[in-house]
Amino acid sequence: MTKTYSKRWIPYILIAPTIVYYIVFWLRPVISAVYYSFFDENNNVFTLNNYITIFKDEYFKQAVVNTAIFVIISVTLEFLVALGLALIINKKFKGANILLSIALIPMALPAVAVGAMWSSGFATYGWVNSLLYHLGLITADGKIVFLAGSDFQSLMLIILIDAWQVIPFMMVILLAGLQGLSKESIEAGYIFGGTKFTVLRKITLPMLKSSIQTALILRIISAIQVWLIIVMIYGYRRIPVLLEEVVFYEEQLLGFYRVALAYSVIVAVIVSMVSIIYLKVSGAFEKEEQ
Amino acid sequence: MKGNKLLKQTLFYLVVAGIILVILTPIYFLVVISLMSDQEAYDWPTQMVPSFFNHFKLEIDGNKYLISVYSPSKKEYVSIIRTDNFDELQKFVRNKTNSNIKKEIFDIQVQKLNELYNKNKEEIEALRSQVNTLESKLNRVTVSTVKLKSQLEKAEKAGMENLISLIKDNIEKYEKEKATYEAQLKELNKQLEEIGSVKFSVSKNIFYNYVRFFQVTSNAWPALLRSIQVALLTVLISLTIGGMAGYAFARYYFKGKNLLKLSVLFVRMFPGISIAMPMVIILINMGFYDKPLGLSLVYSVGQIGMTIWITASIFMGISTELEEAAMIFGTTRLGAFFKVTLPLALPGLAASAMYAFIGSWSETAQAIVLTQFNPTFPVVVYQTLVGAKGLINLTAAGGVSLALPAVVFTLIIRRYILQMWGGVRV
Amino acid sequence: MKKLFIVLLVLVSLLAFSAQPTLVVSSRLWTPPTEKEFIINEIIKPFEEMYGCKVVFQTMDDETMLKQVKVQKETGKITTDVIIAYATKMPEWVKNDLVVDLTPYVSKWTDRHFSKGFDSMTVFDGKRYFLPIGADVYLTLINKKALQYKPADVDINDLTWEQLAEWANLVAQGEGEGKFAVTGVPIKSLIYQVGAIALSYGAHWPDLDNPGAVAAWYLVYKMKDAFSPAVKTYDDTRPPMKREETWMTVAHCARVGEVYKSNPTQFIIAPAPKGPAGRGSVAGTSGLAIVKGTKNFDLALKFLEYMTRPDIMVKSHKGTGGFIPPVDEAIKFLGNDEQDQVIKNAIKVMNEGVLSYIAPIWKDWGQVKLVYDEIFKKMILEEGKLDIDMLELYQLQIDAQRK
Amino acid sequence: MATLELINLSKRYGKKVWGAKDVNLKVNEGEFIVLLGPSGCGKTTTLRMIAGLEEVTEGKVIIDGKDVTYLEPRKREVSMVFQSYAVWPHMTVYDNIAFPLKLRKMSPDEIDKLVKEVAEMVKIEELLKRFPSQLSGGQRQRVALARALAVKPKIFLMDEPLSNLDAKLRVKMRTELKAIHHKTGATTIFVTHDQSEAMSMADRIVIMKDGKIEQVGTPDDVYFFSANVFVAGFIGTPPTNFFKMNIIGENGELHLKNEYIDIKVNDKVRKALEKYNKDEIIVGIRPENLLITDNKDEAIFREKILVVEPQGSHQVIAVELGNQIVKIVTPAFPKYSADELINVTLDQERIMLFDIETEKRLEGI
Repeated sequence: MTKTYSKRWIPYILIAPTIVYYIVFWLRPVISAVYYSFFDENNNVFTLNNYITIFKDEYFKQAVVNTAIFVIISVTLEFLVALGLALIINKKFKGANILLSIALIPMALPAVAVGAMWSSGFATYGWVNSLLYHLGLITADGKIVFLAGSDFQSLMLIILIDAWQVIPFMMVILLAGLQGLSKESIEAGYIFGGTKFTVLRKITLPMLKSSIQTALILRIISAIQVWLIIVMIYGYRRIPVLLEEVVFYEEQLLGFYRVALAYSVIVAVIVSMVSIIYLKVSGAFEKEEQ
Repeated sequence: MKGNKLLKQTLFYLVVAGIILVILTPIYFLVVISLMSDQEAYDWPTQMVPSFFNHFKLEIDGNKYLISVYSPSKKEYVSIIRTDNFDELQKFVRNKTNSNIKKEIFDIQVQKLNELYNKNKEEIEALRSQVNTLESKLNRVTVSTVKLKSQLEKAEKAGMENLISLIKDNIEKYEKEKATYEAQLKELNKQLEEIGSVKFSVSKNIFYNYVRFFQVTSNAWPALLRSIQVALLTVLISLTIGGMAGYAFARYYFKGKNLLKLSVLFVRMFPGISIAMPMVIILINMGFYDKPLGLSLVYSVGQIGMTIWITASIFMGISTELEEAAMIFGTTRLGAFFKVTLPLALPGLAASAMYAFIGSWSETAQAIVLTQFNPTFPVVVYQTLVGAKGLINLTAAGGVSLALPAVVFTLIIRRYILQMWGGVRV
Repeated sequence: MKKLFIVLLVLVSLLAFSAQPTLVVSSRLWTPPTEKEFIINEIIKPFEEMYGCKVVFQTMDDETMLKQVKVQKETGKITTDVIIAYATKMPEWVKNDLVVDLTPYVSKWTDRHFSKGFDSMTVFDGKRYFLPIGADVYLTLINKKALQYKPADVDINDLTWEQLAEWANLVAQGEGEGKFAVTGVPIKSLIYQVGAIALSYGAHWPDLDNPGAVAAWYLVYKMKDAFSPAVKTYDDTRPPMKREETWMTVAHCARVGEVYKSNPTQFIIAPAPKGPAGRGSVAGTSGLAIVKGTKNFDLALKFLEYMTRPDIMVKSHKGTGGFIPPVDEAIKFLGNDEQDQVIKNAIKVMNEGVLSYIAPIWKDWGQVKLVYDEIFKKMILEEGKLDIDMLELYQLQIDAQRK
Repeated sequence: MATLELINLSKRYGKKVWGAKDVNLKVNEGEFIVLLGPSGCGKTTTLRMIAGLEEVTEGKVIIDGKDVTYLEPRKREVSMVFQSYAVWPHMTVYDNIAFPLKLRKMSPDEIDKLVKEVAEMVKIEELLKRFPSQLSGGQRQRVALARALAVKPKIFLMDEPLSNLDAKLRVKMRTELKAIHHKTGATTIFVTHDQSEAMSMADRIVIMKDGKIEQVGTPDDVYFFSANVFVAGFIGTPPTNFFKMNIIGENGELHLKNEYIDIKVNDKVRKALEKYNKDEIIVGIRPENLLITDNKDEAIFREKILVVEPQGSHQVIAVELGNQIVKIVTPAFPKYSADELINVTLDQERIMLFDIETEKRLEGI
């Protein structure tokens, strides 16, 4: 036995760069962020004040509530529309490819462009009202004041705007899943007497489960961290959400950088908890163990 | 039965058309606005198509020229500047309407206007003074009407019946008066326009905003090249590192596989904004701060995870036997990968690369913190746009310029996007 | 696809880097592209030619600038030489020991005197760290369309707050919707807009528990229907004014100036309105400073000297927005041109006005701003009820921010 | 051409699962060996260990007297035809065949000659310029074969190469493969789960089950002298009929007997049973060794026909004994039909007896 020809180490060699990379460029900054979130900005002593500041802040509660509303409504809405779109595009019809191409465009738009688009659109004298006017749906005096609604309405508007951009992303994942399904098993559903709806509910969706899980978990994580679009349209603190508050503490107020770090830790904890609960409930863990 | 099917199909296509409209309308308007002049962009209602010509009206007012431009939205001429200096007028009109009035054209018009003005000088002056009186009368009546209206509201609230009818009568009287004045004013203005002004059209430079955007955005071209550099480096880093791990995922079983798989999610759980500052320190210590490489190192953190998922799914789609065959027939394991698996995975990998490319292409938030003298294109665009708050057309042009490459790339990889996500599992 | 990559790679590798003695200037002033273009081409170019150097002029917001320099200091690699920061951020710069004390150098310059009014912001413990540039006050901007509702006895150049409020209400009544703009988005300039009123009524701004402040809020309350319905989402009064969504505003002279200059035949510009105590306005300034640890100190000092020369100051301020040159000698260089309207009106406010500045006594000015934003949102927009007791409670929040 | 020796070759997955256990095999030069067994029996694992694609847990692989157990696949001088053919889709047929040769640093002329030669041998000369996606399954299979032939390997490995072809083509390819083997004389290890394939091609068949070799032998050996119940049951269609029977001595005669069947054994069987000292035994009778007779006395059982399956050349008759189906193969004529009562006897020369406990075949029979 001169030489041991073993390949058990190969996968570890292959994943080592990733792990090293994560440690250097992710874990290190995260640890330092977590570490400093427990220290006072001025005299560097251990303190819980950064966290106490947040929990005492009345906007914190609002931010949690708003974020929860945002996540629940937007994820549900986006999922349903994305699924619908994916089912439509998955049907072979003339122009399905064109529809896919078009549906992908919003995904590629940078935040700057999206902000310009909607803030010029939803201004009272913006293009949305202009379009409605040209179509004869409103009169010159009947302009809709989109941005003047109550906080809840504003949140709904944000959800719609956000959905416009995010749906394609979810749709792509679902569509990819749908195209990977075997046609026979769905056809079998029809053969054995299923209606369109029951086949969808009892056969297509369960088979699509892992794609749905992927789409939802990615979306939930990013939905909890929504902020830019809100700030671009409503500014800070009109519709407080978790990450908007982080950025607010970090960028808008002086000397609150470590509070912002503490806030980030809280956000990270919330995101992790939600993800773990989601993964548990959806059964992703069990599948892993098989 | 046949009719039913036709109806269903029509309905289906209507839904599809509706979806397309919803997606495209905002983008359409963004593009339209980017092609509009400052004057057009702030007019209400926003026109459905940008204009290709500007119609100007030139008048003499005092010793100065008063130039107006036709507003398709208002359906009337809107004055824009009063000056006696042609250079100033030319520059102003160019910035305002995206039309460049040439000296020769202007001179010809001025000559015409002078002739006209000299001929009708007294009449014009008389008309102007009439307009002035009328305007002040109108102003008085308007103010009174509005005041009465608010009194009426109060009276109605208080239920003073006798006052209500009195006020109503007055309002009616004033409104009649107002209507007459307005009609007269319109008539006078029309006469004034006929005898005291010349009109001419100049073509509009439809892409002026784009030209101007690149003019005022300092270092737009170097920034553009730098952005490409950053994006390519990101692709390189995330594809080599993530691709290796993706290959391990697809081909091997190893301890901690599931954990690593979920790490993609973990990386996303901590808000990226908050680690930007510690990251700056790390990069400075490594000597990568404000360098394209530094930026791509940061972008890769987010991209590697995605690349792992996507490449794993691509590699899973390539049969192991192909690789084994190559090994049997004389290549090493590495050779088999490079000669067989890699060429086969190339389309999918290219798509995944494009994905990473797009991701780093449009990123702004981190780039602002992580660069100083060597900003990326999105950063210079962003900086210009922050300053251009009151110039929505310029903003739109910047947004479109930034979005265009990303959109084009997305459409290029469209074919592969589905393949990329095909085997991705949480 | 391979070919595409190769082409891109070649393009990237063609990127050339030039090495020249350069001065790096980061500025929060002159961010609009047109202004930046003007400063670079008309002001900085002559300087570069004069001293045979290169100046990198970057614009960014105050926070980013501060963050960048802090990081530079922390890592010992100072790359920014000169900064132009806003008054409210100056204490932070000084506190973190990021800027150089310029007193010994400035005292030798005899041809210019910086406006005394800004010393409270730019001088710390008798040491001058910042040279004021681009000062600001508040001005009134009216779209000519509003003229039809103007009460007969009103002189726009001598407007009182009462008149403006009445006028704005008439416009709202006549048009069926409010046409007055303030920045309703939090942390923007509402506190200064209300401050202008409060100062006109003799308030001790930004406190809320004095008669002047109450009078100011009462005026704002009376105007509650005059504000544009979308006022809550304005982070800047420029877009609604240009869009003619609103017709009237009292705002920062640079913003107002920009809109005015976009169409001088359509807008009227005037000093901020008066009140019983006079023409109130919050004033502020930006300031030039040299970053501590710069390798190009001499060149940086030359740059500061150049930028604050009265003639250059007037030239740069005339060519850009509507800021005021805060050197006493500047007035000599101002012409009678119609284009000088904005600066003239601003100087009028600065000279005659009841001015106040943001004193460096606040832990966090943003929090104070937020109090105003909240009062405006709650009392004026939502409940439409002025509650003086509540003002006193809000005062507690303001006091909490005092150092 | 080379010899191959496997010594105690074992493969373990995880802690307990054995992919192959103590496989010992000696393959002579030019031999055509078929590894046969149900799926999961370890035949492919063994093949992959020979190829070097699977890490060996214990034991040795020796090719031509040289221990190659820890050698990389490319250094073993073997070639392989895969179940999915593994024809590289991004290369033309020509390149597919030439690629391994290029790796062996042959001159282009030599390569060209070789490619043409093997292409002719497997009849794909006219397909050389095509890409695999333009080929049918059978054509791809030939390409894979040509590729494997071209390198002139010491040992030729085939992993169920015919299983993805349709039935008719499979039979045709069998003959061709055999012919090619005859021509080249290459030592070949062929994995399959199809026993007719194994029987028709193999010089020797290695029957495996659960990672272990059950029997090694020529087709006739494994058919007529199956080493144990598993082999006897696995080889042959329809499968061998097994009966659990008691050994009973009656009137000086020895009977194998159960509820339905009564066999009066002949001398040969009696001799074999002498050394066997248990009461019960497993009797295996291949369907063709059960004979239908008119003589009631000869019959070992008498039963109604359940089903008749005509096969053209012969017919398969099924009867039900208790809940066991017993199959009988008889010539095409005379014709039988269901429900007909038949007397069945057997050819005792071909009876197989297995130990009730070890399931091993009793010696001497």
